Amino acid sequence: MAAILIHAAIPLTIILVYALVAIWGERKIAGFIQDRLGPMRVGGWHGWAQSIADLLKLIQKEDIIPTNASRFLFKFAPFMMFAASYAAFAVIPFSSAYIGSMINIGVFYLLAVTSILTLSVIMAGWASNNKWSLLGGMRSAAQMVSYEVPTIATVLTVVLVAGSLNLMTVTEMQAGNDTLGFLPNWLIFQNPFLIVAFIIFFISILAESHRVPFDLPESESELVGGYQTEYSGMRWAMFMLAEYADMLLLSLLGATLFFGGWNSPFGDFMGGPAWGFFWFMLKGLLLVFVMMWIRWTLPRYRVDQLMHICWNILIPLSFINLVLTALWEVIF
Amino acid sequence: MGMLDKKYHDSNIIIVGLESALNWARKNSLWYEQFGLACCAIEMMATAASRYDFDRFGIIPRSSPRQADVMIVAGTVTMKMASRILRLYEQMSEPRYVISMGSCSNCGGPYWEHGYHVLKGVDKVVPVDVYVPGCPPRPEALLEGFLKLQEKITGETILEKKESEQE
Amino acid sequence: MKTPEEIFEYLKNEFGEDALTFEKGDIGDPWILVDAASIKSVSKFLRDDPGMRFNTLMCLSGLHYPKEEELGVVYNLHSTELNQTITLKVRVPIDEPAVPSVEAIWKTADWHEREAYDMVGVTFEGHPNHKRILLPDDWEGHPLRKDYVPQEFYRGVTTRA
Amino acid sequence: MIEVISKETGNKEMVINMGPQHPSTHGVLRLELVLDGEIITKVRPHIGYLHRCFEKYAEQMDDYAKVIPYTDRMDYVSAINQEHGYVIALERMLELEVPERVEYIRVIMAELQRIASHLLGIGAFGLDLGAFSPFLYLFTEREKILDIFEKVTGARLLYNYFAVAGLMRDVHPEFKTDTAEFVKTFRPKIKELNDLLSYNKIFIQRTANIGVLPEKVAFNYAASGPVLRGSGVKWDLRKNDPYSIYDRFEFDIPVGTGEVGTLGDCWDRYMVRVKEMEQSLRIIEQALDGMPDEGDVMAAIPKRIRAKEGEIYVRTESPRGELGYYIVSDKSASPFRVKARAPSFVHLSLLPAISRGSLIADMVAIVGSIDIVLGEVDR
Repeated sequence: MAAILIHAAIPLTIILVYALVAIWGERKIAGFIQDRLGPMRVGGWHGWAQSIADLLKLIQKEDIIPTNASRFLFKFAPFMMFAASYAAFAVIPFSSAYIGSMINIGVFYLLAVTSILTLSVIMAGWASNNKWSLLGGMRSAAQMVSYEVPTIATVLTVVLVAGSLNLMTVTEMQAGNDTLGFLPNWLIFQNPFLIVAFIIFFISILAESHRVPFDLPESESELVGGYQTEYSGMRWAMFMLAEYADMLLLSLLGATLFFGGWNSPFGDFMGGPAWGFFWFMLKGLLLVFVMMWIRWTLPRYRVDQLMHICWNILIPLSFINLVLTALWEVIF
Repeated sequence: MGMLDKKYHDSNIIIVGLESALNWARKNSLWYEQFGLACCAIEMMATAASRYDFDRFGIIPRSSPRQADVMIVAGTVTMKMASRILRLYEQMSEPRYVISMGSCSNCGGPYWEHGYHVLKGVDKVVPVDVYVPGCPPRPEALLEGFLKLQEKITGETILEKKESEQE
Repeated sequence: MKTPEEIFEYLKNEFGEDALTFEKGDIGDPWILVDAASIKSVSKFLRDDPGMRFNTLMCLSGLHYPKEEELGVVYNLHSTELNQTITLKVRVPIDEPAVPSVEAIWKTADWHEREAYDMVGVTFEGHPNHKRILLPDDWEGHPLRKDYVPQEFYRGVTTRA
Repeated sequence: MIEVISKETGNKEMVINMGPQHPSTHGVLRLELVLDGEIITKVRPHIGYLHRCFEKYAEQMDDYAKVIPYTDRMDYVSAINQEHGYVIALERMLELEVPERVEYIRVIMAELQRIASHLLGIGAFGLDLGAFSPFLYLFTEREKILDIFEKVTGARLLYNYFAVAGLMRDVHPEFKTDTAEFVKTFRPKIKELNDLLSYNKIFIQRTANIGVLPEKVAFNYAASGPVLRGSGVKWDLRKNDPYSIYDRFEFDIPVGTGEVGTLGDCWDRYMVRVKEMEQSLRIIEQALDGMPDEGDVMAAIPKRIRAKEGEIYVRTESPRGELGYYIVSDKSASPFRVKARAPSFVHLSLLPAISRGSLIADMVAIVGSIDIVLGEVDR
């Protein structure tokens, strides 16, 4: 029992600390990109306590449930959304010494569990009994279901090369530093098609985690707040938390699949479990940073263009890529 | 506020500590409702833009009233708009505050005399916490308004009723 | 390019003397006073005739003349093709303020006419959506009439200071 | 939820209200959208949420000059241009001579204001499409113009600077160098804007072929300014019906070309504004060269204006299009009637004509591209 609790507590702590830092960080990054400062006052040095103040405030806010909302679903949706991304952290290998659950179908489990996100978004949108929310929920459902396909196809490409569904095994086989003599043995350097796969993967996870240019479900200038429109206080904070957790989850998955997970880029130098955790989080956070960078730079796509990109470009490309990778593996 | 109210009425140290922490959180995370009415809205945007940068104080816009803490009534409130402002105010979740920005929403401003369709002061429909004078107020003035609101929040208590509500 | 006088002569040949009068104030632009009944046919002629080609209605305003107890509608027309300008004016008695709508001729008249109705109370016959535009539907009176007294309450909220 | 059955498709339709509080309606516009899925089958704009009784005020003031502050508050994004139109209308009606120096200062101020207004319009357009950072960059540039204005007039947004046949006060001695400095620093920024936003692939995909306004419809709706020019019509009142001293300057009229899509789409209207900023810079440079260093800033006119009976319609080119003032005077000290023909009002009325069959996201783009200011729509 105690072991289960510890296993549950570690990812939760990581998510919570990360969310507080990332929300503050995103505002600082946005500030940097936009020639301004971002939070400066709260807590002293560069407003480091900003997210804590926000969180404490959100706890105090009134919990509004619209009269005509479907009460149970409305209350349940944010928690379900968070639970979905939280549960998926179980199979992420944070370091050589720690993984929540060493199951052999890790990748499969992760993709299955994150699909619940879609459901909770529809639930939230429908239960709010608000037209903007409904539109946001519908958009989100279409978007996430569609982009699941290229994500899975690219993950499959990696699995094909790695030969395992267990993320720990996938990471372990990327140890060492002898691709072309100097590069780390990360999968992205193994095979040219995996570079293409990574690009497709990254675009898809942008869409999966609702980031610009694919943030249509909550696009402020069109749908006010999308499925979050009617939520206030803690329930809304849960959405935010789930969204940031989702971002981290998918980035960490990307780091595991393509960038060697907890492996150090310098071979044995700075290796070991503690450094492994450091490298792993660094890689994940770098991907998160790129997502934020994109968010504050690009405009937003329209809903039909989004679908066009997915079904007409990414999906065929990812499957062709899969076949080519398979051929490469057979030949070399 | 039943039991808690009686038990800890005399400034218990834990309660005071908790209270100041909560007040600190509330005053440092004032998310404003993103809606502008007239000229003042342009100055409000300027305040949020790079030079004046609202975000330094942790003030960011939210487009849904449910997630907003403070409503900036930025501009002239007309009779047609008054009921909508009331509704927006009602949609906001407690604790909520209102800043009346500019002379028009303070008292009707230049439209005070013959403005048949102008509401002479938004305080006729919603309670206002801070009035910012000016036509339109400079961004510095709006920031000052926010600092005043922060002062006001610092003095709030969760257990004792506000002076205004005691009657 | 024709001057207003020439345009008036041109129109007079077409519509006769009765419907049209050429007027001018002490200062500013002259205008052609048109009989309310024929404003629509005059407008159509002005738009389509090869010598006129008034393809844009720049402005349409409603007026109230308290002394004569009349309402007026002013049409400012411009032809971008022939670069000429003309002002038409219609005056109707205040108790029967009906003017034919020119919405079918210049689409832009749609909102302008609604505004004129809203502000001074001219009614436009044949307008597809004859409602108030700026003020709420249940507002009382037409504010730009000179004898307008604002209502004291609107839906329970006072309009006074 | 209100649902109606579409006559054409038989689908269930949903009526949805966008605004008066909505992040991208540029103020308090309310759009009633009838949706079939996300496709808009009908749009009904509802306005009047900012009706501030300008025309009543103009009649109630006991002096013609006292109306000027209220013209500022009409289109609060381009206050100078609103004042300019009104004072020109009065000067033309009363046949007043304006000193040379005043004309030059007015033109410089008006063109600076045009740039400031376009910066805001373009920025807000980008914001509607989800590009947040360009908006803030443009706002930073706009602040520099406001600095110039503040130094001259003392106000940041609503200036009350132009007077009938003159100016409220003279410009300060560094006005010329300040403005020249701004022109120099601003020119490269337009190129940066084009790199960042105008030719961004996503931006083009979102705006090209959307909200196409054909020339014929534009004339029928009396469109003007960048909206008309976006449809490829070379029409600018500064050239076609010159007022003030615009006939002395050399500048081009940028028109829509259909470069990335169809002629008259949202991108064309956007690009016309970007190119117009360059032309405004050219005018400012020429005006700075020609501006006399010394001279009166107020013509010798009686303190209180009394007009004779008559009426006039004068139009000027505001950043949003043809701004007309129809002024009727009787013998009293206040105008008998002032009607402001606001370009935004006219452009908003053509919204239903160009947005049928588009998506909600397109609706946002179209509203942004016609660049309305609600203060002017409702007056």
